[in-house]
Amino acid sequence: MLEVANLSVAYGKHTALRQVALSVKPGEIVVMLGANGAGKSTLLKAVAGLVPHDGQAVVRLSGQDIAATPAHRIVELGIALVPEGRGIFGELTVRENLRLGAYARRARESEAATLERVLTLFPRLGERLGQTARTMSGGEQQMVAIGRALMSRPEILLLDEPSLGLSPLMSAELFKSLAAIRQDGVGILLVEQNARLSLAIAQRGYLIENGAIAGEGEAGALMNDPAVQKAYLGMATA
Amino acid sequence: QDAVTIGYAISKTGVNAGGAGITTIPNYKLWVHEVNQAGGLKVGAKRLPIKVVEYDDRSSSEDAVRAVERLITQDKVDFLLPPWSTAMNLAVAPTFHRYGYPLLAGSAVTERAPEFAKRWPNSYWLLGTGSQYAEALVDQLASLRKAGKIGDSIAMVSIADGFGIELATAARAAFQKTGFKLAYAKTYPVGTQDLAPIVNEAKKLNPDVFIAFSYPPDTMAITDQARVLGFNPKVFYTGVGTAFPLYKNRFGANVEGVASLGGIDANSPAVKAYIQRHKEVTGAEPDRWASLVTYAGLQVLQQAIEKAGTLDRKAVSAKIASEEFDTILGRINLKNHMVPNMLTLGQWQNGEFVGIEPASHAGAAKLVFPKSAWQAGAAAR
Amino acid sequence: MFIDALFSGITLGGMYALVAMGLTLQYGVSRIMNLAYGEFLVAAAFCAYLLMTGLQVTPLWGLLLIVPVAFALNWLVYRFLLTPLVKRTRTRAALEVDSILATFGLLFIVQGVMQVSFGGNYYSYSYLNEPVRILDSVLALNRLLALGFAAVLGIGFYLALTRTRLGTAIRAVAVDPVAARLVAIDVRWASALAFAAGGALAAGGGVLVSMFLTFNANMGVIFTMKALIVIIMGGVGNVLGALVAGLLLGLAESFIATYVDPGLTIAVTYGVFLLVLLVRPTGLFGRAAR
Amino acid sequence: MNSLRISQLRKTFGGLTAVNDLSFSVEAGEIVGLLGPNGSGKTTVMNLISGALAPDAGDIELAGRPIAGQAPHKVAHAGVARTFQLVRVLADMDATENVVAGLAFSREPTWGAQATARAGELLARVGLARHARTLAGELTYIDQKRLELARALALSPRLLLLDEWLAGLNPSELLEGIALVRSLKDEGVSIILVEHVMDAVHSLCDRCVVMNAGAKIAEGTPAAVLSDPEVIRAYLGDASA
Amino acid sequence: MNAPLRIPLIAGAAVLAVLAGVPLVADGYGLSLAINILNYAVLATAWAMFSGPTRYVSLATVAFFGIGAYTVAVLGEALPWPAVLAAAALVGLVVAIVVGLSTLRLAGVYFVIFTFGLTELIRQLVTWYEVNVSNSIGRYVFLDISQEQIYWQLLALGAVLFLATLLLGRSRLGFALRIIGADETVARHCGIDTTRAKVLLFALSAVFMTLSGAIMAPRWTYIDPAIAFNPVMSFQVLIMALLGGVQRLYGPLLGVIPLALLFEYLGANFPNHYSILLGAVFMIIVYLLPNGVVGLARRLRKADRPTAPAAREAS
Ligand SMILES: Nc1ncnc2c1ncn2[C@@H]1O[C@H](COP(=O)(O)OP(=O)(O)OP(=O)(O)O)[C@@H](O)[C@H]1O
Ligand SMILES: Nc1ncnc2c1ncn2[C@@H]1O[C@H](COP(=O)(O)OP(=O)(O)OP(=O)(O)O)[C@@H](O)[C@H]1O
Ligand SMILES: [Mg+2]
Ligand SMILES: [Mg+2]
Repeated sequence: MLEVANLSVAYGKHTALRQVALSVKPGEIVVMLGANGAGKSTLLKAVAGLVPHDGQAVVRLSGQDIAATPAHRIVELGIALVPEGRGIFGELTVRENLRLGAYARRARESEAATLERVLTLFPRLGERLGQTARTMSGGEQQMVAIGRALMSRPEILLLDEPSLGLSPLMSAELFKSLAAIRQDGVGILLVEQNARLSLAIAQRGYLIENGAIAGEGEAGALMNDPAVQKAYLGMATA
Repeated sequence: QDAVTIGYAISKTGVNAGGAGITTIPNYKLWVHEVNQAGGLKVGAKRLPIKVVEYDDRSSSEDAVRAVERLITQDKVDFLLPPWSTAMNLAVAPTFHRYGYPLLAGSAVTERAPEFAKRWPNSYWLLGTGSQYAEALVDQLASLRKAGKIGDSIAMVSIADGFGIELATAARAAFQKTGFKLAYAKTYPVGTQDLAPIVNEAKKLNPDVFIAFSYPPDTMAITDQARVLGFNPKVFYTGVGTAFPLYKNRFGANVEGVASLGGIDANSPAVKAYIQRHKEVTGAEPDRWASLVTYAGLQVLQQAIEKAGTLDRKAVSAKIASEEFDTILGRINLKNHMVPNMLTLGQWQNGEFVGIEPASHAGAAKLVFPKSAWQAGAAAR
Repeated sequence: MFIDALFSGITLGGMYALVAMGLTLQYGVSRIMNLAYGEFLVAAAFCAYLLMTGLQVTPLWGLLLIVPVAFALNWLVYRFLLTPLVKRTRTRAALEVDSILATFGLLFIVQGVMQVSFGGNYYSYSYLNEPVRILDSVLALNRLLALGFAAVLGIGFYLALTRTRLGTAIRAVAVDPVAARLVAIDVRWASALAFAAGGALAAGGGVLVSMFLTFNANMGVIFTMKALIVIIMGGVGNVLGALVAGLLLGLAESFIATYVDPGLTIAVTYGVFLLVLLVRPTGLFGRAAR
Repeated sequence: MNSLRISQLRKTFGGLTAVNDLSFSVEAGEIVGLLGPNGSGKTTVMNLISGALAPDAGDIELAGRPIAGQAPHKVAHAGVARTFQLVRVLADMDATENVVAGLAFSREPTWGAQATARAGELLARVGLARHARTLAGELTYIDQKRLELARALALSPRLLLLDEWLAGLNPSELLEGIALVRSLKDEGVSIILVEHVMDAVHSLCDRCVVMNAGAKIAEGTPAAVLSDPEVIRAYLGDASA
Repeated sequence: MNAPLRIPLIAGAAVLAVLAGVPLVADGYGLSLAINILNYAVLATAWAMFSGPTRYVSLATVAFFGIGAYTVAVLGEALPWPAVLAAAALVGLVVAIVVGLSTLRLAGVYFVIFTFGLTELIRQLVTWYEVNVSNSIGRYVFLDISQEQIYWQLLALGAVLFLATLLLGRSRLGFALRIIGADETVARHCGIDTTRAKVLLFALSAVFMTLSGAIMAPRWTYIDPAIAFNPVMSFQVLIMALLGGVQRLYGPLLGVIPLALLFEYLGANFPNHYSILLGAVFMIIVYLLPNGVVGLARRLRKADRPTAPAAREAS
């Protein structure tokens, strides 16, 4: 269970997050909806320990305080992030990227089994284990990034626009498997522009505006909320 | 004036530091120490202690020129001591000349010494010309051949640097004149870290004489390789570094018979005393070639000042040009701007690097021939 | 003649590789362009000299002492001198500039300390300078030994870096330090480890070459430059590349010296280096583009 | 006369044929969608057209002039501008400078105050007016994409290559984006659009070319192509049919 | 574009006039020091002219400096001085174009070390030529050129260089180089002929380096390849420029002047502990000045005006 409270982040003078609070329960998919620049990516990075917050925040994973824990320890404790822009190891092979996903001690034992699952999810990766990651196509690289995060056997998975660059077929597959991963008790915090697809598999959702949480609700309720429909589902014009 | 200011810029760092650190700096230290121990330089009726201003030229000509200018115009030193190496001495020579300072270069070997002496009348090229060394060696070889002890064929390598090329060129001319054949004559660049191929090649030709005009690190490496290969020419001559105490420490008994530039008159009490003092004051023995010449240059300067009885550089220069001086190299004058009758060929004999040529030189020893074969596994040190 | 040239090329190349390997870890992995690299190498050579001449400890035993000390020392250097730079620079290019500047200062400090302790004089001692006969060719045992170390270390480190989890993690840090944190790698620790291992290798190299090279306090730069040439030719970060590049350069040098003109050896070394880069702009085994 | 013709284009990487004898054309003022599953070779085609890669075989003609294998700057001068699938902005320069970079070296270069003014117009057009002085590296991902488009437009292209330029926009942003692209078409710019967002493909493309494993598997109007069973199988999946 | 140019031009002319008077008041040493600083100022500015915007770090500085010096050693007594300088510039230009064209595919550290290797290769080849063809290695330069003349020539060269860099910084070519430095792929797709821009600038900066070598050569009587092509100089130039900061026209100067004076001060006062002190001072500078001296200047300026809008400087 991930609990965040009072999380504020600033880039220099520019405040990107204001006292954000949220929670993700095990086995739950939570969607984070927000306009461009609202602070979604910043939120995920702050939880993962990649950007510093103002020091007042409370971040707890299964009750343990991780607000001041360095990023690599956070992964070890069970939070994995698929960052915006992928962040894969371009000069290493696909196989090495995936193996490194299981660098965390918690993941080592089950490495072979997880790898098999990842390769079933993304057969393309299985065909290209020896290819240098940098030379993969955009979508293929996205698969590497997601696969690598899955390899660390997270309790909480943070996904920043995972369907970006994936073909419709591939995104559908991905969302299907996210639903399956949830069944194993993994909590998922999902930032996604494709609100329709993501609300369809999610249990709850948050709205974020200008760095602050502006709303929250059950996925079904959000789906029917006219404001959400207008802003994120494109209903007004559809 | 209550002190004599002596200035020098020397390579304490950079590529030249190795040479300067053995040949020049210890002698400057020794000399200043001795003079001051004795109460100072005798100038007229007074004894003035020496005050030293020293700079590091970082082995760069540009820095050397600037440092010398600083010594002259800022520190207003009374006399300057020369830098180390041919190139550095040439770089600073015009500046010495422009400001009227005598230059007693103790570590420059150049064929054009006489010409420079004309261009800069106050400059002295104590270490002489390349031909002096080459001819001494070739003379010796010629007499060996005459005695039927060696054949015609010679292997020669030289470092591709001012020193190596000048000596190799002079030697080549001398060999031509005397009818020797160069079976192998190659150069190698500065910084070569493996001389095995060269020694291998030379060995295959099985020459009676092997000559290397090399620098200290290469001298070590060549000797090493010759020993490892069991390459035993009858005459084994290596360049700069052979006369260093380091060489003897490194090769122990194996140095016996190795020939090189320089050498000392082992019987001369002055030389013996000098070596002793050098060891006491600087903690190390001097090299048996340019060290002595450098020190003699300092003696010349000191005696010229004493004879002039003033620190006036014109007067002192006039004395250097005209007088005779009592030095560890014997009584010498510098009328030719070089040291007359200097030992130019030496050989390790019974643990001392003794002078062989010119044979007319006091205390010159006879060449030990042939050089005994390398002993395998000889004492490391 | 051919065999002689071959063997002396291989031993020389082994020495080049040995001297370069540490830098390929420090630069290729920790991204520290360590200009003081050669100084540390020479410092180790001085230590070996002192142990040998002062305490009669032979260099091979000396390795057991000097290498761990060098490892610890380099760890400290990374931890206290370089970590502040790593922390403050945001891009790799900026880190490169900062590390060049900082290690340039370090170079002078280490060189100055050696200068004060040993003066500018040459040092040299003799150890295992014994002939070994292989296939009609005679080689010096100490050079052969350095070659052996180079081969074992080169292949060992290559396997460790490519086949083990930790090794892959260390390479990952070189590729993308930010992403490395996302897979639970302690970037600072891994970088310090690679840097220290590089320093230890340099020290080992220094001890080994001191058995047959004459050195002085000012020679560090020569080794740094040689090492740079070798690691760039091999491909940054690739230890096996450094080994192959070293051997290639050694062989080129010895064959040119034997068959053409020893005067051209260094020219040819650089010629080979430049040619390799013209054909393969990221070195023999390099992949990284800018 | 702005038409692009591609015939028998081929590119291999080692053993992998990324583009396999591909032929298609784009008429003046037309938007052609280039679709296909991940790794089917779309970006590679864009790279071949823009000169980033040289083809192993085949021809590319722009307005009757062969441009295959030419250096990127020559292709740019011939009238081709592009965006990158993974955005590439000049991170240390501000938005205005990024756009001036496109203006200053185009066929008809603009420089100085004039260029700054023109850059301002282009930034306004893509919705970045208030970020004129922001460093490109500090813009959000989406804004960087906008900036890239402004820079591409600065070249006054005849043919614009958009590689997943609309990806990652939320529905309302997508509408703006679509309107923007359409306005370019109205100015007579030909566009090749690589997209996985079907809404955009439907509303923008005049025609679509669908690739799979480097080869063309379908071509025609969006409606026709997207109901093609082969395309559904390989690309869309049953769910979204 | 002309109004903003006028101020630096007038200021530059004034500074130039003052500097031209230095030989009239300085003693031999002062002049020597001034020559040294000028020389490094020219080299570092010329270096930054290319390497600053493109971020291609070159270690070929001394290759061109040495070519200049060597040309003087070979032709110095055969031709009138202006012709010697012209010949040196020409040789430097040709070599730079060849080097520039051969390094096109290289980037990052591979470029850096390539340029270093190339310099060494040139030195080795010159050495080999002298050994095997001229049969002697050093050359003597006996020219009737006074220290004052050397100074004035360097000053003139520096003035031209500054003007050229100033104009370049405002030109399209200069902008193109900055784009190349930021992202070469983008630069190409923006329509920049990157090959031409890079080679042009590399050659231009090399000509300045060559000329400074030629002008300096008469200072030393004896020139051999080790002196003319001493790689330490390339490093020193690089360090000075980096320390000063390469994004501004005056950046390299801010590295050259303090460092040259520091070298000189430490060398003069602590000849035996020079290295240690230099290293220590150097490291302290690096730690205290994260963005070079230019960065410091910028920070100070900002601190002066706390009320100034936080808007970033549009460089
Ligand atoms: N490194 C940075 N430096 C300065 N400001 C930044 C930085 N990264 C993000 N910002 C600013 O912080 C705010 C939030 O950015 P963030 O990337 O979190 O938004 P987002 O919701 O993920 O947007 P998008 O949908 O575009 O990805 C934006 O205004 C952005 O400009
Ligand atoms: N330099 C390269 N070396 C090896 N393979 C490559 C290289 N570049 C691309 N490929 C491969 O070629 C195929 C086509 O790649 P391309 O980027 O064109 O795909 P794409 O259609 O754009 O896919 P996406 O929709 O995921 O962006 C991919 O399988 C990719 O892995
Ligand atoms: Mg985002
Ligand atoms: Mg693509």
